[in-house]
Amino acid sequence: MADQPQAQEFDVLVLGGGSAGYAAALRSVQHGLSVGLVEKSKLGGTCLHTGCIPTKAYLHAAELADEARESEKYGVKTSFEGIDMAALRNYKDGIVAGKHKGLTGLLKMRKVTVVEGEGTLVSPTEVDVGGTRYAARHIVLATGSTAKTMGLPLSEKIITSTEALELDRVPQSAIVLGGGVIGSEFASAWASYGTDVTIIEGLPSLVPNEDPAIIKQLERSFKKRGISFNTGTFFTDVSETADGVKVTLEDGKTFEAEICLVAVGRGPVTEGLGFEEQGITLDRGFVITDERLHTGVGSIYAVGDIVPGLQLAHRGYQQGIFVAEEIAGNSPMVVEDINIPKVTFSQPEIMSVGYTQPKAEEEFGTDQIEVTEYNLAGNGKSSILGTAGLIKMVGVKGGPIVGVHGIGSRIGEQIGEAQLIVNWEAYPEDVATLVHAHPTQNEAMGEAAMALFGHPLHG
Amino acid sequence: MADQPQAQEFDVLVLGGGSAGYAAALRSVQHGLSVGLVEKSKLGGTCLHTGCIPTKAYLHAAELADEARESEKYGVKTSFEGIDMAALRNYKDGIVAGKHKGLTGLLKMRKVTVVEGEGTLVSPTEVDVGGTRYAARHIVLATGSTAKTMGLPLSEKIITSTEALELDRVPQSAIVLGGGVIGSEFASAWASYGTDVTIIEGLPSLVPNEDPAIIKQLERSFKKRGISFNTGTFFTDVSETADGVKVTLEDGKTFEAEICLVAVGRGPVTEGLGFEEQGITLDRGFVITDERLHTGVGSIYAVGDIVPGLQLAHRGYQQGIFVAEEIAGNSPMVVEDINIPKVTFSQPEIMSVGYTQPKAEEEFGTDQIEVTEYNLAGNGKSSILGTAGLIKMVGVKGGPIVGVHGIGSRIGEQIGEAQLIVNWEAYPEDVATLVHAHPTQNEAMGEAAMALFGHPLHG
Amino acid sequence: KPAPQPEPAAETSASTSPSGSGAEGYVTPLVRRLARKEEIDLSEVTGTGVGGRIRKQDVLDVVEARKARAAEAP
Ligand SMILES: Cc1cc2nc3c(=O)[nH]c(=O)nc-3n(C[C@H](O)[C@H](O)[C@H](O)COP(=O)(O)OP(=O)(O)OC[C@H]3O[C@@H](n4cnc5c(N)ncnc54)[C@H](O)[C@@H]3O)c2cc1C
Ligand SMILES: Cc1cc2nc3c(=O)[nH]c(=O)nc-3n(C[C@H](O)[C@H](O)[C@H](O)COP(=O)(O)OP(=O)(O)OC[C@H]3O[C@@H](n4cnc5c(N)ncnc54)[C@H](O)[C@@H]3O)c2cc1C
Repeated sequence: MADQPQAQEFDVLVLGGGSAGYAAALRSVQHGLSVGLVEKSKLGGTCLHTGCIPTKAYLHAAELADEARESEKYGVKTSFEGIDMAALRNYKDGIVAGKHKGLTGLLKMRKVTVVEGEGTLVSPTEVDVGGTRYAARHIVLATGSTAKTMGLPLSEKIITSTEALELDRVPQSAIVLGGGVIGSEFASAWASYGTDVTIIEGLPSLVPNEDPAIIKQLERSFKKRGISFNTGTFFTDVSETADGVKVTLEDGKTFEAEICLVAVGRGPVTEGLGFEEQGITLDRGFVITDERLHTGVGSIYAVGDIVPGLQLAHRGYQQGIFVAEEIAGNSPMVVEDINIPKVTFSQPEIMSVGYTQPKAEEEFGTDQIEVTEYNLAGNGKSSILGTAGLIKMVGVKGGPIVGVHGIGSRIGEQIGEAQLIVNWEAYPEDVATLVHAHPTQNEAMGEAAMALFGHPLHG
Repeated sequence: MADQPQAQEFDVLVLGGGSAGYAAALRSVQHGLSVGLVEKSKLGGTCLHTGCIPTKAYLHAAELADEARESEKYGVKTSFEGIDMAALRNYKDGIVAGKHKGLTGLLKMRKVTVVEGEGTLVSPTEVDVGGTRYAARHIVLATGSTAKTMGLPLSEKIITSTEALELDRVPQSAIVLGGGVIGSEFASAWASYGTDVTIIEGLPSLVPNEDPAIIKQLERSFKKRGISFNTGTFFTDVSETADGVKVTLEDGKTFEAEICLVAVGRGPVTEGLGFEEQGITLDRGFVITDERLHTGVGSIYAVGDIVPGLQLAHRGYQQGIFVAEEIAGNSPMVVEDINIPKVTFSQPEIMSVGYTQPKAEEEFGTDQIEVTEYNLAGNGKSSILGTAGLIKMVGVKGGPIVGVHGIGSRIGEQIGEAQLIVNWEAYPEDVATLVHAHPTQNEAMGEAAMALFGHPLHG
Repeated sequence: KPAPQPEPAAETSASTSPSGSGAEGYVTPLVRRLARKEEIDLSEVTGTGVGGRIRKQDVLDVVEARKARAAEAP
C-alpha cells in the first residue's frame, strides 16, 4: 500500500500549478481529500515566475532608484550611479527561487501529489499526462494565461513581459503597447531606471478600468515623471528598424524606440487540451462556467485566468479556495469580481475595490450616490514621503460605501482597510467614528470617510 | 455687531491648541457653536511642532539613508555619503511650516476665534488671558504635556526630544534614556544616520507595552542593526564629562557617550493654571475625569495628554471630537484606550490595536483565547522589501479577534485594517474569507486571519 | 452586491444620529450585515455588549434559538 497506486486516482485533480491551481489543491487537502496537481513547467505559474513577484522586485528597485535621486532634498547625501542589471536580476531571481522552494516544500508537506508534465483532459474524470491516465472524482482546470501578441512578430526587440524580465540591460528608450496594469508598471519601472518611455494606449486613457479621478492623477504624475503617452488611437503596425522598432498608429503617427513591449492583455491557455472535446464551453478560448465556477460537465470546475474576468493572482486564490470549499460541500459565498481588491504597483501606486463613480452611477443611479475625494496634500505622512495623490470614496446615499480608490506612493497597502469597508458594507459613519493613527497615510482613509459622512476633521 | 463683542463670550472655549484642543474646536463649529481657542505658543502643539510630524520626517530620512546603504543588493548603484543636517532640518521645518499654515488657515476658515496668550481658569465659565476674561458655556482643557526630566540637569549634552530635533549635527554616540516609543524612534533614526546608540530602559524590555512577540522581534532587529540596549535596571545618575555624558545605573554600571536623550515619559501641563482652584481633581498633575471626559466641575471637560492614558495625537483628536459631540448633545460612543490604534515608527515599525496576548489572557482567561503568528518570511512583498517581522492576532475562542499586532518595515500602514477588525469585533472567518491583494504586505493580515480560522493558505 | 435600499429599523436609528455613534443604536457593519442575511430585526435583539450594544454573538444566539424553535415545531 505505497503512495503509488493511490496517486493514480484522486479525489481532486488540478490541471495547472499556478496561483489558482495550487490554492485549490492546498485547500482541498485541508478538507482531507487526496489531491493530484499536474504542472508542465514550474509550480507557482505566471505570478511567481514571470508575473507578480519578479515585476514587484523590479518595481522596488525602481523605488530605490527614485529615492536615491531625490534624497538630497531630505538631507540624505547619496549619488545614484545607475542600475546594475546583473545584480538586479540576481535579486529578483533570488526572491523567485526562495518562494518557489517554499511553495514546492509546502505542497510536499501537505501531501499534494505533483505530477510533472503537460496534461490533457481525456474524459470527464481523467487527465492524460505523457501517456499515463490519472483519474479523479473532481477535476479543476487552472491552466492560466499567456501574453497576447496580436500576431506581432516577437523578436529581440519586440517582446512581452516575460522577455522584458530577462533583459540584460536598461533600454535607452522603449515603447510600451498598452497602458493597462502591466504596461503601466513596466513603464514606471523603466522610467525610474532612466529609460525614455512612451506608452501607446488605444482606449482614451491609461488604466482605463480605474475611476476617472485616479486616471487623471496617474496621467498627471506620469507626465511629471517624463513618461510620454499617446491615448485614444490604436496601433496598426510594429516593425523593426535598423537600430530599434517603429510603431505606427491608426492615424499614421509613428513612434520609434530601442525596444517595444507588447502588453495588450493576456489570453487563456486552453487550446489543444481537450476541454471542448469533453463538452466544455469555450468563448474566445476562455472557459465558461456558472457563477459557482462549474463548467457544466461532470464535476469539472475552472479557476483563475482561464475564467473571464479580472486576471489577478489573488482572484485565482479566491476561486481556487472557493472550488475546494464547494467540492468539500461547504457552500462558500460567491465573491464577485467587483469586490476583489486591485493594486497597480506603478509609481504612484493605485488601489481600488468596489464601484468606480461611473459604475456606481450606472448601478445605483446618479442621484443615489455621493462621492468624496481627499487630497493627500492634507495628509502629514504623504507630505513627509513627498507624494501627491488622493483617496476617493463612493457611497450610496444613506447607505454603504461601495467603492474605495486611492493613488499615491505606497498607497497600495491601504487596500486592506478599503477591502473590509467595501466587503463588509460599512457606512461612512462606521469608519468616520474611528480616528485613525497619526501620522500615517492610513489617516487619509479616515479623513475621506469623515468627509463622506459630512464632518471632515482636517479637510 | 462686529466679531469683537461676540468673541468675548463663546459657546465653547478651548484652552490649548494642540491636537486634542483644535479637534474639539473644529468639531464644535461644525455643530454651529461659537468657539474660542486659547494658545500660548503655536497652533498645532507638541505633535505638529516637536512631536509626531518632525520626528517622522527624521525617520523618513533615516529610511532613505538605510536604503541608500543597502541598495546595491537590489541592483541600484548608489553611494551613501552621510547626512546633511542643515538640509534635513530644512526639509523637516518645511513640512512643519506647511502643516502649520494649513491648520491656521483651516481654523480661520472655519471661524474659530484664536486668542493668543497663556490662559488661566478663573471660574467654572471663565478663562483669563493676559488680563482679559473670556466667558463660555463650556470649557475644554487641552493644555497637553511636556517631557519629564526627572530632575536631570538639562544642558547642551543632556537633552529632551525637543532639543534633539534642533541638533545641528549627527552625534557620534548617544545614550537614550527610555526604550518606549519616543526613545526607540530616536534610537532608530540616529542609528540610521550613523550614530552609535545605547538605550537604557529600566523595565525588563524595550517598548514594554507591546505584545511579547513584538518585543522579541524589535529587540532582535535592533541588535542586528547595532543598536545596543540595557534593560531591567534603572539609572541613578546622569552627569556631564569633559567631552560628553556619563550615565550610571542602579547596579553601578556606567555608559558614556557624546549626548544623552532623556525620553522617560511626558508629564501633563496643568501647574498654575487654576484648575485645582476651581475644584478640578488632579492626580500627579493629570486631570481626572469621568468616562465621558467631564471634570465634575461646571461644564468643564479635559482632553488629550492631560488625561491619564495613551499619549497619542489621534487619541487627542478622538477625545476632542468626543467632547464636541457630547456638548452638542449627540451622546457619542466611548472609545476605550485599548481600541485606539498605535504605531511606532522605528525601523522596523510596530503597529498594534486591542489586547496583547498577556492582557487578553488576563481579561478572557488563558484557555479562552487563541493566537496566531504569521511570519513575514512567508509574505512576498516583505521579502521584496527585505524585511523580517510578523503579524500576530489574538482571538477569543469562537469569538472575535481582540488584538492585532505587527512588526516589520512599513508595517505601520496595516493599522487601518487592524483597527477595523478589532473595533468592529470581526471573527477570524470574517477576515479569512476575503482574499487579500497580491503581492502586498497586507496579504499577511489575511494569512494570519486564515491561520486563526484554522485554514492557512500559504502558512 | 450591497443593497442600496433603506435598511431595517435598527439600522436607520444608527445612521440618523449625527455622530453615528449613540451607544444604544450602534451596531458594527458586520452585525448589521449578519442580521440582514439572517433576516433578523435588530430592534428585537437584546445586546450584551458595552451599554447594551448588540454583538455578533447576540445575533448568532437568536439564529440558534430560531432554529431550535423550528425544530421543535410540530
Ligand atoms: C507581468 C505580470 C505582472 C502581474 N502582476 C500581478 C500582480 O501584481 N498581482 C496580481 O494579482 N496578479 C498579477 N499578474 C497576474 C497573475 O500573474 C495571474 O492572474 C495569475 O498568475 C493567474 O493564475 P492562474 O493559476 O490562473 O494561471 P497561471 O499562473 O498562468 O498558471 C497556470 C499554470 O498552469 C500550467 N499549465 C498550463 N497548461 C498546462 C497543462 N496542459 N498541463 C500542465 N500544466 C499546465 C502553466 O505552466 C502554469 O504554471 C501579473 C501577470 C503578469 C504577466
Ligand atoms: C517626540 C514625540 C513624538 C511623538 N510622536 C507621536 C506620533 O508619532 N503619533 C502620535 O499619535 N503621537 C505622537 N506624540 C504624542 C503627541 O504629540 C501628543 O499625544 C499630542 O501632541 C497631545 O496633544 P494635546 O493636544 O493633548 O497636547 P499638546 O500637543 O501638548 O498641545 C497642548 C497645547 O496647549 C498649549 N498650552 C498649554 N498650556 C496653555 C495655557 N495655559 N494657555 C494657552 N495654551 C496653552 C501648548 O502651547 C500646546 O500648544 C509624540 C510626542 C513627542 C514628544
